[in-house]
Amino acid sequence: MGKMNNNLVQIADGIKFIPGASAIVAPLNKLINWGRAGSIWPATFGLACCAIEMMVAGSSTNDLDRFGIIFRASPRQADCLILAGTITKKMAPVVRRVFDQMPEPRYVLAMGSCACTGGIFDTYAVVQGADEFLPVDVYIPGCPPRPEALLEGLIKLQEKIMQEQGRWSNLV
Amino acid sequence: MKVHYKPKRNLLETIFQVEILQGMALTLRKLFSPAITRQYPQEKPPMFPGFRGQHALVRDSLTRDSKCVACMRCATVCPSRCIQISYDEDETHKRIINKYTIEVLRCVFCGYCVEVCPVGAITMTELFEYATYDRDTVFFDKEALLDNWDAFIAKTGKDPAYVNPLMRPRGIFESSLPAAKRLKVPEDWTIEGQYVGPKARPSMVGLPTPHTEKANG
Amino acid sequence: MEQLGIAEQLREKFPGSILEIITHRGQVTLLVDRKDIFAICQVLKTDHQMNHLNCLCGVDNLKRTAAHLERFEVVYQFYSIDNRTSLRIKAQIPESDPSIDSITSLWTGANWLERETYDLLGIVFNNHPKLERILTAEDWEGYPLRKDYALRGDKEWKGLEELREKAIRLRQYDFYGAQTEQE
Amino acid sequence: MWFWANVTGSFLEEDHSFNLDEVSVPEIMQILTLILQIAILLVIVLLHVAYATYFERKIIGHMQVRMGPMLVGYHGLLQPIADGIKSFFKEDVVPAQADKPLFLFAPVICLVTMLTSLAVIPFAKGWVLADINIGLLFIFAMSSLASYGVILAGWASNSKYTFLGGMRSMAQVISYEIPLGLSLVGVMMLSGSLNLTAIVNSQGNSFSSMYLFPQIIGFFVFFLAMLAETNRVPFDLPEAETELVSGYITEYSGMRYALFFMAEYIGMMVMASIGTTCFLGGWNGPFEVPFFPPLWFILKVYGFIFFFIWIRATLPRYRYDQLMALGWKLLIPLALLNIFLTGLFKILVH
Amino acid sequence: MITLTDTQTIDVPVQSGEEDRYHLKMGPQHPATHGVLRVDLDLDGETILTCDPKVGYLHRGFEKLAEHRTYAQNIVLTDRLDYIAAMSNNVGYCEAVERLLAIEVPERARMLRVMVCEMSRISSHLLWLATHALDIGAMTVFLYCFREREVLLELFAELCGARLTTTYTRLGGVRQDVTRSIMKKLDKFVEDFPACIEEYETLIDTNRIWLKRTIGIGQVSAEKALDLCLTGASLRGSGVDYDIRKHMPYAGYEKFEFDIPVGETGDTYARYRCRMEELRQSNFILRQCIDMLPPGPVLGKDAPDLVMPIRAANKLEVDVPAKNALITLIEDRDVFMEGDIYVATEVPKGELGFYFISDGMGRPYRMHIRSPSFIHIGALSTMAQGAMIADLIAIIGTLDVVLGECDR
Repeated sequence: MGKMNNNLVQIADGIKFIPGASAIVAPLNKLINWGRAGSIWPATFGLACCAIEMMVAGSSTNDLDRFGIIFRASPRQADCLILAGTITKKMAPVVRRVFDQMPEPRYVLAMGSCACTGGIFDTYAVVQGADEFLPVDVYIPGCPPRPEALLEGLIKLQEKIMQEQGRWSNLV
Repeated sequence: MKVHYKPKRNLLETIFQVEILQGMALTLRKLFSPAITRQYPQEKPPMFPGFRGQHALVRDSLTRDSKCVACMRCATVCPSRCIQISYDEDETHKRIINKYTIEVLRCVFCGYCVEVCPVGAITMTELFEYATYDRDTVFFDKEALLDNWDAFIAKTGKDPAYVNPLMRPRGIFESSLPAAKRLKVPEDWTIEGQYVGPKARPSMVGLPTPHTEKANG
Repeated sequence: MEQLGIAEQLREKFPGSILEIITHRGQVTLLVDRKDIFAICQVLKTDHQMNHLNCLCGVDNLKRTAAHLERFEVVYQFYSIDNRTSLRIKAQIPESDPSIDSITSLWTGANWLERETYDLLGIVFNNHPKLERILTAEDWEGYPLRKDYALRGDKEWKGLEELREKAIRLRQYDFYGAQTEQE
Repeated sequence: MWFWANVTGSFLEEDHSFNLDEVSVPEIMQILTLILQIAILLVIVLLHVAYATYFERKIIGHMQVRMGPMLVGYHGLLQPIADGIKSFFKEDVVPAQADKPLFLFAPVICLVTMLTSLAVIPFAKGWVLADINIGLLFIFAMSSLASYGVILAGWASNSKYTFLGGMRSMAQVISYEIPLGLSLVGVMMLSGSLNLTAIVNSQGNSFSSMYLFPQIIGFFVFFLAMLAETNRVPFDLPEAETELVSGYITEYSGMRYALFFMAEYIGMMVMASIGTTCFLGGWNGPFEVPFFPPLWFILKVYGFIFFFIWIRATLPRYRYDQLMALGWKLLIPLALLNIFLTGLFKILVH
Repeated sequence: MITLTDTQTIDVPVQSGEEDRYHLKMGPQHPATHGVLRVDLDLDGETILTCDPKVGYLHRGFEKLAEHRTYAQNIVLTDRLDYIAAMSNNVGYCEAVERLLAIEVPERARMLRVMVCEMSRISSHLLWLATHALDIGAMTVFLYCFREREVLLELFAELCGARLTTTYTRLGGVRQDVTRSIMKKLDKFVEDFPACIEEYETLIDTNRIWLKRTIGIGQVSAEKALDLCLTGASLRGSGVDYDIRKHMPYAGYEKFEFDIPVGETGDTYARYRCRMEELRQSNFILRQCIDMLPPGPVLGKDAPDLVMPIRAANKLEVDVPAKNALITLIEDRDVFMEGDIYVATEVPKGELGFYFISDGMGRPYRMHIRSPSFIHIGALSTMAQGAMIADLIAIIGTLDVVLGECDR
């Protein structure tokens, strides 16, 4: 997992899906990535404490809408899943299902200690880290992270999206 | 106390939708009032000493190393068991740390480790922006923790002798602190200079005053 | 003390079932036998105006030993809003037959509390309308709050194992997952 | 400055911008011109939709003491474009149990009917694609057809939330079409025509001669019914987010969702245009704007849309049965009363 | 009745008499279930025939975990219980443990506890109002409430370093004293807050749609409320005057002047009015706190150290620098006395009770949390009978539940 992500951060060519990217593909890629980075719609999906900070991030003081981020209730219209809170074993299949319902391209943010590793809840009922069953893109430490830390995570996600190459295979 | 309801609206108010118009007037007024939004990447939120952010090991200005004496109190008190320390003892039974790691993604940022540290070696900084693509980069070892301290001093421009209220809690007697933690702090952190309600001031009789405390201790 | 008075009255009414009356930190506890628990609760509710059920929980006494203590006990905490008195009742339940009468017909609110006790400790409540698992998953094995159940669980819940397999199976459809597999 | 030329009953005969018989160019050219005009209108309307969302997000944002889109482009001006690009390149999920043809077709129905109804709206004097005699009826017909799209979307998704959303929408549209139609009967009686251009012309060019004043009850009914027809707060039950997730569009993703979104905003625009035409005097304004005659019309339409947004920022949502009760028990009697009063007025005047 | 699986449609034979039933599983991912509540509904049209709430999607093994951590470490756990009003939980927990272990709390610390309790009550009620209004469709109230809540959260951050998970109390006191700047900001907040309540009320209080959506919805009589074991504003809305701050005062509440608002009708509107009154009363208590805060230390002389020994006989061996550490270790006091205790406190949601059994160790033998949310959700099926889907949303909102506390 770690190795894979390391690879991505310093992606320079990474053109694996479209060999020999042409002069048309590259600007188009850039345009698509710009569009995606500018309108990340997370699913309204709060799990526990961090969900409250997620709501605060959406409220007037921080205003996620500035980044073009609005919460969508239906996972079908969402691009991003913010795992805000503890994922219990009972909840884990539901989380995966919500993720499966989301259309590509989709991203996962693990917000807070509980979603990242299980945190303090090293018990029989809690999944020890969301990456056991989900491909997590960004980890945000904190318990719960400040809303600004969530914003920073989303900015990191935008940077990651901007570096993607050829993630539009579902269309062509 | 019985809660009271506002009077029921009368016919005229019903026809002219008075209460709805009042609400709409409020939202219209807000439309022209300034937004309270903080533009985050440009504007940072206000931070206060004692914010429980990124961990750091204080770099001692003399030895250029950590102050930690491997007393294991932080590792013992940690509720989420995220601090791992191992040490060797030399011939004078002085402990030498050879490993000090914090698994930040498991940490719950309670600040207990800072509070129990008898020498003020570990601290929590005011940095909180360190989201990563990768679990491993936020698994801090001793060097990374010392670097965090340097980064914190560099980024915020704080005095290296920075004290936060986790290291020296506000509102307790200095005599009950270990010697290493009797640091110089702002006036209203001490009992002598603390805030007292205006109506409580005359009735200070019977309570331990700074004066009596000094006599005892 | 009013609480002790109530306790004495109860002892007179149910001579066989009240095992012990304990006072600790100003709170009165009655150790009772499980057979009369419904009747005792009914008397408390009707005769002593204990109209508010604060708390109902189970305890596993595996690592505790004291007089009259059985393996399990169910703790009831009552409060009288009118008289401002409270009383705690502990019903002892042997390990061989962990069951006790339900008081759901006296307090509808006890329904979920009893379900929770059943879920976490495996104490069966007779005459309960719907005794099912509530906090853990339906196919969970074991009773987590029992003292012989490990903190991290004795064995993995099979729902999570299925999920892990599914995640590995689906990784190839994932953008970054597919990339790593190619390498 | 209150001057207007040729605002007479004979206006219709003079308007020959789309009258194919009188233009002396080859027929093919006429059709091309028409197609070009349609294309221009479409582009403008779609851009309008994009920026109506931006407008809404900004206004609501500022009413809620925040800012709305800021970072995508200068003050978020490119936000709608980014949303569009993202939606276009997003995976189009069709649920396995969905009725596939209907599922794919439903958003198209919604969008096409809404776009079609734009054809009869007079943006300015002579700026109308199809100046037919039954303009109002045409728009009603089209907006009723649009509800088919919603119902089919709800049914074809084969999901419980969408189904409930579709059902709610069906009931809502049926009950609010009636007050909507009835509220405009008064206007028809006053103007004596169903042609939208004629209705505008009959209102004259002065502020006081707008039908808003003689038809104030009609306007009230029309406004509420309009909110309900376009599924706006407080009548946004078919897509009530906190009840039915996203209502009938719960299962739609990517571009198909964007189509519904566009249809909704075009619907808002169409309804606002009817309101402008029938009650606010259409393109008439205090003075004539050179080079861009539809300015007043657009301003009035945006006034309506602002009102929609304003109400959305202020009011809670009705419950389903309360909505029905409001429609049948209040609005329809009021609309009938309005017709009665208008008739009485006409009899008394003549 | 149709059940859908992952891949195909299966026709389930419909039982006679159930042809019109529509089975809807709402949640755990649903915008109005306040987290991860799931409600299984049987519908006739939009009318609810049966309602079966399913909880446990946030069950984290709290009570089990608490048995494996010391009393001091468990304070950290209580933050995550009702994460909207973490301060109230901290105080409730510490009041209970202090009574169990007989630890004295200084006067100043007690008043600071009252202060933070009321601050968290305001912040919790604001979040309740925000989400309740959002559920009913008034989205602007949501953002206005968060505006004021943000002030309080920043005050918490200044006071103890974290916004939500405060870990503010300590056994025998509180962690940090207030500073002058905190009190100044709090004073300003208390000054401004009544005007803000007016603002929310302008938007919804007499609004006809709000009234229609709340009056007569989820009505519970006083007897029924007691039968369902409701507490807090849900009980007081029905006309039962039961508030632990008055009935069993803790943390020095008996020294404050305040009223307990009690409703009559027991419907959603009455509960809404009760909570709005409570906001005003809490503000009044805050004002008294600011005026009457006594001088003195915030941590008692005999407060146990954070590093608590697990068992009395086997004291933690401490190193040379730690000898004169913060506070001396517990030595031969009756801290490790065996016994049990139930202490209830009035948190914003209702009655939060901690039931402890101590077996003489540094950690609880058994900790049971009587969480109001759990019992309130248990009452949901009774309250939602015969209501409509939209009413169910309003009822979930009015019960003011937090799933973290419910599932533990």
